[in-house]
Amino acid sequence: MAETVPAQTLEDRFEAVVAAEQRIEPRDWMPDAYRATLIRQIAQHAHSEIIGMQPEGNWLTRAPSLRRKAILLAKAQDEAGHGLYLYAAAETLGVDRAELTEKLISGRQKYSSIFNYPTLTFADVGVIGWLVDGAAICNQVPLCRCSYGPYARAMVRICKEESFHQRQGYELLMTLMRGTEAQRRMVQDAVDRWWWPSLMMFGPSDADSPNTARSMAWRIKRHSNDELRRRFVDMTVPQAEHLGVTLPDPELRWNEERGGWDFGEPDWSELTRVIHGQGPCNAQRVERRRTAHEDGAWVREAAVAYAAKRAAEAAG
Amino acid sequence: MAETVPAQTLEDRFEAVVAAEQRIEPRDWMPDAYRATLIRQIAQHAHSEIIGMQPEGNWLTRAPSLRRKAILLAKAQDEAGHGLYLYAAAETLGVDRAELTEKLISGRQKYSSIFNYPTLTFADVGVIGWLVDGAAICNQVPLCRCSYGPYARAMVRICKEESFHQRQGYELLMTLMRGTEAQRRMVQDAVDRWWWPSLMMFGPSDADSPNTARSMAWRIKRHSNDELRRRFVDMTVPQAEHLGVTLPDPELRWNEERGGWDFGEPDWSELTRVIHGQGPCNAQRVERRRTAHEDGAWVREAAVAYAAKRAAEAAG
Amino acid sequence: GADLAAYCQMLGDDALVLAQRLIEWCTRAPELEEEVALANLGLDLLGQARLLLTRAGQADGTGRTEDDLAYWREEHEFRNVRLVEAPNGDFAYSIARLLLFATARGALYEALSAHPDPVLAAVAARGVKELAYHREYATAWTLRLGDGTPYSSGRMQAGVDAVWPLLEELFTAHPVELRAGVDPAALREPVLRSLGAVLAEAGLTVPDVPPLATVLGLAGRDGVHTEALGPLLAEFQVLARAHPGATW
Amino acid sequence: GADLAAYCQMLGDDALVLAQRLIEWCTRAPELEEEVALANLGLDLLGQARLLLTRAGQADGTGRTEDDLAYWREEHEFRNVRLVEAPNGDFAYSIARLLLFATARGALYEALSAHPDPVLAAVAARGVKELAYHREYATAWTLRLGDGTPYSSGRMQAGVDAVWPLLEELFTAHPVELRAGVDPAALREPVLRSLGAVLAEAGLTVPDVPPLATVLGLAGRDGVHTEALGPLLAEFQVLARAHPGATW
Repeated sequence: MAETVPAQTLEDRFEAVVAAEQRIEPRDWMPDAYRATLIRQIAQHAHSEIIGMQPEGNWLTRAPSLRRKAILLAKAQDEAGHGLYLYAAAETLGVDRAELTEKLISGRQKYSSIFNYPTLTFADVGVIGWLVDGAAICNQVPLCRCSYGPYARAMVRICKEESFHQRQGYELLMTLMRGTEAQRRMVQDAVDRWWWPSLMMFGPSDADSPNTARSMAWRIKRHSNDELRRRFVDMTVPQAEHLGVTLPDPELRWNEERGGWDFGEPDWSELTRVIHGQGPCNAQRVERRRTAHEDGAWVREAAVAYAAKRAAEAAG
Repeated sequence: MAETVPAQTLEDRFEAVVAAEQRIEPRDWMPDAYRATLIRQIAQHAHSEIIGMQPEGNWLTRAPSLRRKAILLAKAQDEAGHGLYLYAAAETLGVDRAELTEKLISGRQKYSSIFNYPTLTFADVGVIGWLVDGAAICNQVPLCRCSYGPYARAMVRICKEESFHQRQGYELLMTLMRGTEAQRRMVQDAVDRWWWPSLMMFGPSDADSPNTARSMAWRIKRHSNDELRRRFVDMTVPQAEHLGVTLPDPELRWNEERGGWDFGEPDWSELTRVIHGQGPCNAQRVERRRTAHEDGAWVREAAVAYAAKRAAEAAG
Repeated sequence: GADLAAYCQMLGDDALVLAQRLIEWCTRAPELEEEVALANLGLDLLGQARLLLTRAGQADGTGRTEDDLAYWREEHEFRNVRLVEAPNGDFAYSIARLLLFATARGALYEALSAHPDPVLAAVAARGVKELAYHREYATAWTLRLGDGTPYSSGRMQAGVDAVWPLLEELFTAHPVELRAGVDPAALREPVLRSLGAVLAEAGLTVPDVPPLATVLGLAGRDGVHTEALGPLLAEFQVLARAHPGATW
Repeated sequence: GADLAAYCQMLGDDALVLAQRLIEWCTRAPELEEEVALANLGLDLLGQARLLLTRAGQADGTGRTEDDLAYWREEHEFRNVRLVEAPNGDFAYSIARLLLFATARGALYEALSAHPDPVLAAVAARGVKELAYHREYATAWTLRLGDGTPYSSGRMQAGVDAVWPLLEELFTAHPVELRAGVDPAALREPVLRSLGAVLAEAGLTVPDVPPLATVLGLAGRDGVHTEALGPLLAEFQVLARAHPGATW
């Protein structure tokens, strides 16, 4: 325990592991900034899974068939599970879940802004699966090779389930598009509302994303925001065509030269407003989570007290 | 203030006033038992108005037309108003409303057991107006001549509004009976469920009602339970015929000799169960009232504090 | 025709949805006097909604009745502002919402009582008096709670803070409103002044918060609501819809 | 045919309605682990409901699907016991309800796994394992809350007291059940014994309260419910009913 290794050596070792595409593990030395960046990112990711249960959860009690109800409930359950893996990954960095939850419900830590939009019809459930989970997958697949081991391993499992959710969302939309006129209108309306917020999930354009370079050097991030956004658009446009919906972007056109789709600029001022808490659902989302947490305090306290009694008995 | 009048004289005076069909007023001397009986009866009556808002209130948010919604809301409002008059009448006897409310929400004072049945369809709203308000009116009209002045005066106003409610209930049922097959079925089903409980609103049969004689001597009560029940049945049977519904009593038949309707015996054991708190809705009704009261405590405290500040300002 | 109808629908939906929220207080109010008063406000708003929706159904030439419009439209066809559909919250939140709504709607009705459409003008003229009472009621409770106990003051401030971002939508002109000859933006200043005075007297702070964001520029007047309206309508419409064509 | 269908509907409705109540906990549970667990129980019950309602639609010859039965019946056509429709209350109430239901339903499924109808027998056989887990989960929380803090113990006892009057309906034989070859009264003793043991270990008292009264002898199995079922179904069915004939 009294082992002292010069900081320079430790840092070299860290850099070497990262450069060799090997994994940093919890007991390894790591730079404070690396740790802090990871904690913030993993916590936000975990919060997003938990808050992300709400928009779709809004339709759980009203799902229009028992099959869809079961699918949606299983998805909500997966999201709670993802939250658990991710909080566990964050805990390996020396924070604890209770502390992170406090930061979420007091508004000191963010979650993905996409969840501050309301889900207004059941088609939103499908579009969230298709576009929002689709965008999340673009963001997350590279994280499976993240330099921090516990995060990378959590992401492997999460990505597998996310792509299952994405396919289910797309399948729901296909079903609705084959359905009644009202159902098709519902899908187009949902696409119109969710398209731009989905594009904004990749974060500001590279010019406005000062931390990207460092995260990329640390092999936390692998691709720039704009690169991921382009990849998402290229993947999604043919799916939209197959579905028979119009993406609400008049500037969307094939760029022969680049071999990809050009697209318009999102309304970044709106993103800024939503990030700063003025989105249509920010207050509601945090409030729901806070209420659940506060209402459950006595239950958690009871569990702790019970465990302490059993431990005392076992010891005594 | 040091005036002392022999108890015998006071009692004689009281008896004379009552016998002359004049009114006892709050500042008049009255026997303790008379006061206690009145407090209990008026409080139960007030509680019944307040708890009675719940069964119909159950349909307020779901009323099937805006006109019916307005009628139902106005009725709920009237009932809250009746509760207020009655608590005020009880307060003239030296109790206060907060104390009576405590007794209600702790289950130490009763309310009319009829409200412990659930309202399962919108036809129940009509049947409650017709049968339950109808039975209440039979019980209450004689109370307009009750020997205790404040109670008698409150009843005059209440009876006027109650008979308005009864006509509205009957009108709703007429509309439903002229409606679809489903609506007519709904009415018959509601009549089947509410008929016997309505008959039980008059209390046990005279043989099992030991306090009736004293209440009658005091001119609080004017008619025995069985007499009022017969009057109600005689009034209601032709209304049921006009409506086109069947009253669920195979023993119901015209008694030529008596010039009235004979009818079967209610299931008194059920009434006993419901009175003793095991009715389908007892717990739910009291719980709702308790929750409203407890949730509102901070509001009432604020109002008191505010009034005290204003009073202090005015004084200072 | 169409603009007047659409405008009456907006105002009618505001009144209808807020009436439904007030109705939810029934048997849950903090005091019996409040049961009476809240039902009274609900009845006023319900009455306004019935007249306005009836007018809408006449003016658009469809001949739809108040019930056709109330019970048979879908969520995205409702044109109320998001303020009125928010769940009741606690008594302080409900009072804060009422204060904002009554102040703004009273001022609007005042202006509308000179509207060229005689029916709308008449509804507004009657509504002015009703809303004045609503405003008085909400003001009285804002003072009691704001200047009552420290606890009630905290809750009242929280209620005002929570509802405030929804105020702006009442001042945001929708093209239909402008074509119907009303610019709600003109209400902003007098309404804010009046609200500011009440809050000051209650010892409360006027929140310094931006308006609730829209969804790509769309909000209640465009039929883009919050997640609260769907469940409200599910309950509101369930029985009528279970019996299509029935008379009640 | 008809009796089997009616019986499957009873059991299917129990599972369906309780699944809906568990779903209401989603995003509201006291801990993330409980989010996962409660969703899991809900999924099990939903799965049972789907199989049982499908079987009911086959057995009665109408060919109705699980969704026809779940979304297009009226309240009085639902045959679930009143226990499952009661609002969730607090976590203690929900746990108490779950303990009672899982214990009784597990015992019933055990008996039914030898039922002559192979479909019902198969559902029951699978259900035995699922319900054993539900019972384990509810037992673990009953112990934690009952023997946790003084406060949690009080709430757990209140939950048990409140739910207990609804237990008897699970043991009250409906003619359909008897004709389907099952007498639930036979479950009373073993179930009460098992519940008694759990409550004793949790330091809780077995309530000495009579069963919730029926309405003129009728209760859930007869389609006579509490006031809680109507609003539950309004929400449950609203979307499906807004689009008759649509596929989702």
